[in-house]
Amino acid sequence: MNPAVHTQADKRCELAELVAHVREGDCIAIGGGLSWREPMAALRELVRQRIGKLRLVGSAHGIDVDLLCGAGLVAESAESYVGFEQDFGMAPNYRRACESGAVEVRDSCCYTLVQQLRAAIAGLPFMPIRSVRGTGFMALHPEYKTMICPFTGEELVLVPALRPDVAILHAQYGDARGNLCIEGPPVADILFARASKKVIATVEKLVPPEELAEKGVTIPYFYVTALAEVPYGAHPTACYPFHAYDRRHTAEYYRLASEGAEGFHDGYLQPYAYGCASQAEYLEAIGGAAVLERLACWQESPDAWMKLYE
Amino acid sequence: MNPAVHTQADKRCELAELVAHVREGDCIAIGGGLSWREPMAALRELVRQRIGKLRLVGSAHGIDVDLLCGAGLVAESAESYVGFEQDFGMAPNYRRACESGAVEVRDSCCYTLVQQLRAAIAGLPFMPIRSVRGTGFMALHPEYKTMICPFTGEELVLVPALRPDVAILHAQYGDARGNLCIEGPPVADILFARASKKVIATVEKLVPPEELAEKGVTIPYFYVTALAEVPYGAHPTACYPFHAYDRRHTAEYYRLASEGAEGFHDGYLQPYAYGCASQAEYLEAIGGAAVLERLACWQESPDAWMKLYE
Amino acid sequence: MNDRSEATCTLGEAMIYQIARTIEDGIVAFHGFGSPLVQLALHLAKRTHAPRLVLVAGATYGVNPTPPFLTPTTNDWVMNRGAECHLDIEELFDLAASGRVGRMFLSGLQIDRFGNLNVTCLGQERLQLKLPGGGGGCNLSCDVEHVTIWTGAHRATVDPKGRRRFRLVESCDFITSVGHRTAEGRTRSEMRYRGRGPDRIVTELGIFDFDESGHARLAAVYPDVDVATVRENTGFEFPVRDDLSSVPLPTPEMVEFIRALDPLKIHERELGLKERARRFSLG
Amino acid sequence: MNDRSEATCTLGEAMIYQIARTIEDGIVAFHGFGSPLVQLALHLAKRTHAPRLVLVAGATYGVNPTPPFLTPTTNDWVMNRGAECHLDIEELFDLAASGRVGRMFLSGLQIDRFGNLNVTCLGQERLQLKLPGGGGGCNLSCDVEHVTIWTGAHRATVDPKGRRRFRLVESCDFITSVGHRTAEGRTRSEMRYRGRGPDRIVTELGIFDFDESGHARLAAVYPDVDVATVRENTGFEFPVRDDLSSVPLPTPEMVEFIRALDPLKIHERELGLKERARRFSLG
Repeated sequence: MNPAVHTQADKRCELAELVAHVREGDCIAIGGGLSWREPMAALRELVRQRIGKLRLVGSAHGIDVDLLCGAGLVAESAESYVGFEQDFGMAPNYRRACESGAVEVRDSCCYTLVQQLRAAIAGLPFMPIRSVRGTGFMALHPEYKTMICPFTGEELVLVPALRPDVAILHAQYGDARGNLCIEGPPVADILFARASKKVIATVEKLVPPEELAEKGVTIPYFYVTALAEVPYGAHPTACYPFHAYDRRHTAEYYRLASEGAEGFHDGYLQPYAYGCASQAEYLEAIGGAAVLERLACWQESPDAWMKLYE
Repeated sequence: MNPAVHTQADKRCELAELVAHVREGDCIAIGGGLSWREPMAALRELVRQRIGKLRLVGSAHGIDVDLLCGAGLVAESAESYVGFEQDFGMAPNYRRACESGAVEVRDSCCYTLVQQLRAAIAGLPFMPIRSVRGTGFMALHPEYKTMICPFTGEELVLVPALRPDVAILHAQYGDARGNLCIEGPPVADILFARASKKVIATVEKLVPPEELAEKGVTIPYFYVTALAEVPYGAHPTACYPFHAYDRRHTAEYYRLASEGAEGFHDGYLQPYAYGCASQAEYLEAIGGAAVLERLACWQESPDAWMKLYE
Repeated sequence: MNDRSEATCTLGEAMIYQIARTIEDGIVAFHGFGSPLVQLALHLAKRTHAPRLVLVAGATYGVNPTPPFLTPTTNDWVMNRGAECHLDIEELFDLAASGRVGRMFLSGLQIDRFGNLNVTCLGQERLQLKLPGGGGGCNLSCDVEHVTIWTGAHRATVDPKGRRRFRLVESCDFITSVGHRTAEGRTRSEMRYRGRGPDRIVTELGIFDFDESGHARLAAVYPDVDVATVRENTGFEFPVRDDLSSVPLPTPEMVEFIRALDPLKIHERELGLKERARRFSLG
Repeated sequence: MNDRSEATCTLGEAMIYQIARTIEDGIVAFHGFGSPLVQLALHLAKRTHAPRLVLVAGATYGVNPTPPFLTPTTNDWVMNRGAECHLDIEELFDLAASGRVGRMFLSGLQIDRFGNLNVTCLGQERLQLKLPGGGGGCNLSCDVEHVTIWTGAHRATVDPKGRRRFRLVESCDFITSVGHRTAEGRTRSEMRYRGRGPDRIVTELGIFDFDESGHARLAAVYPDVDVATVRENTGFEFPVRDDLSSVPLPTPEMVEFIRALDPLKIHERELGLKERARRFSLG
């Protein structure tokens, strides 16, 4: 009934074990946003383990949700945005899955999501919100209710608490106890961590507790179920300061995804997900050290950084 | 109607000017907590300017609220705690003012306060809360309403949005634009800053914007109305890392406050508030450099630190 | 750089200036993801007439950043370099919900006469085309004080079946964000939204404001566009201001600023090839 | 230190051990301000039987701090030294409201048979004595899974007018935090509180648990206290457990730990001079 707190002394595990915390049909909150700090290695492991019928909730996402849709693991999407912005445009696998009916479209909005997560975090059945009324989202979400405010007489929307089964995050640093340090925009990761029943995380680097405390704890350990050290676990999305966004790989992803389900399966899923037993094999498959060095060069100069987007 | 954002380029001013933002009868949220980072210099300036009929809201406080009560500036108190813990016990001026009827007792609770501030921050008329029912606070606060949850059928309390007129804070660092950096427990300062119509702050040290950004912004500038550099502005409460809690001065305060209204006026308010035209004069009155050096020695060793509490 | 480039601006640069002109000084303004024209407009406004603007960058929620160049994805450390501070995602939306965000910028694959927008899906009965979705646009369109609507694809296209496809449509298949009237015809004041709704639609053909009834009204056109062209590319009838004007053009200094901030010309990705070729003389 | 001090513990040390014994391993536990006996009990529990305890320090909201010594005020950097991380004030209360805080510790100037507490004010008709207030106790008494009630002043005093003043009273003048029955007699399950309420009252005379009806029941007494003494110092009738026991005493190592952490003997300020003199042999 009451959400657990996670206090085991050592939460480190292998990626396969980590991702096994996800069950078929779970409601999943994916951390990061757009091309930033997506837990891609964990999602590729989901693909390998073929854990499906997932119900996704989140704000602005891209290749992460598109990959899961392309692998046929998604039953429902309540994201607020899934696409590649001006970079490449619409998300090919996501579109196909929605338009074919494979994925039930339950689009949401950022603040609605925030309020639903806040309700879960505060142990409340719902949170009020003044917006949403008058939009198509009311019909899309029959679970929303309305009330007349006893203080002002205005109509308010009541959005139910949203407690994801599992939050899947990628952070720069973590310690064995599960404390996580996120540098740069946390996006909705902190809300996801506080609201979800389980939190599993990959980290670029495991560090001693003292070092983590020094860097600053973004997500306290007792929210975190398990974590695995997976360098470049966000690739091809960015995980600064370690590496920038791999636009070249994403372009190839997009080209293959645009070729249709089969082309994507044979051209992308096979070589980069099913065909890679480990993250090490994946890193070889994407080009190995040469590529990783290129993505690390962003700090050298604005020009060097800019070249990564050409 | 809509709360303002504060964007003037230079918000620095003198203490007297800063405190003049407070109007008689205002609802005031005082930052810090207990013996930590209370904006005492600003409160002494309130005493000098005799701005009264104040309605106080807050969580756990002590000498700050007791001082204002002793100066006869408080009409109503909705704090959750006012006292000196095991250190000295009950707050003498606060007790007298409440028991004489001069101060209307509207005690609140920490989470109730948090939810009311959150409602103001999110522009909502109220926030739901599951607790409070069954306690004496329901009768003390007829403004609370109850509802039956349309999702669970349980009874919930609805606490109205609380938007203080002025939040009075003391931070370690600030810049001319009004960005504030608080090191150590922020207590409710961040909530107060986001919920209040005006935010006025004293800071130990004004630093260049780049330096403040480097330290980290706790409260973004656009919430802040004005600020003044007032070293030791929290004395006799602590403002680490600059100085520890001045228990000796607080003991003297307590002794004089316990002597009754007159004793407190002649023995404390006169020499330390009315009698000091400036913070510099106050610092002389409390013992000058010798005392300030003693309070700075906490970093030398645990023993040196411990001596401050003997 | 040659004289011509100094003496002219591109359509994109002119559009950026039109959007920048809708931004007041001293307010909090926020842009979403995937909107390079708006990102550049915000930086241009802050650099020129709105120095006190609180510029909140979409996705990173960095406040007053000074990015070295524009990237094609918004949640990138490039875009929040030099930020004075950062907000949490919930803080930005709280600011809007409490009436403290002065302006937001929204676009749509469908835009109706009242400023309702659709970026969710096409197809009435059944889903024909799933669009990326509206992010926080739904919430912000209700809460934010003013909204600038923009699109670089006003010009109608012809689909394979020879049908004209309008961006400015008779009605939206789905209402992602609200304008001045809901699908049921209810006004914003009836709905008691906190914000006042859209006050401009900036397109590559012209600029609309909204009349008292909340209906889009043509207020200005680009030097190379006439009212007839706007009419034939718009899916609904619209009134025209008596004082219809030609859009003002940016100064050479503004154009320099834009080109320096967007060396990769990311903003042109919002425009068709034909539109990118349009130039206006600053002489 | 001399043999005697090694072979005995003080009442305060014995009380700290009783409170520590109510703390489960692997839970989140929180103490408020002004409760040195509880602060020491939490550190003792974490150091002994509850290594996985998530210890949240009141006022600083530091998690698992390792303070060099106890201070008389809780919101002091001394008290959050070595903290693994810090919570915001709202985060701690959210954890409680969402059912994730396993235990909280509450006291009162009035404690009734159902564990209702008053720290707000004395006087029914008119205010006679304003107490400091309950901090977050009101909210936490409803939300937290279990509550340990404690007081170091169970022993009744005689006021100037010769009236006995009880700490454990027939009824509270004001209900600051709730026990097992409200003033109207409603049970916790009727009220649908998230938490299960108090399960212990630890005093300087003995320890109460609560029977099925939610009524305080004497479960143990200190070696130098008998049931009659507890009765004459308690303002309400109470049942006594058949297996009434003598409170267990801490080990010398535990006593050492407590003395090392509280060299200023801050915890004795919760006890009257007479109580401070009580000693129990650990032989």
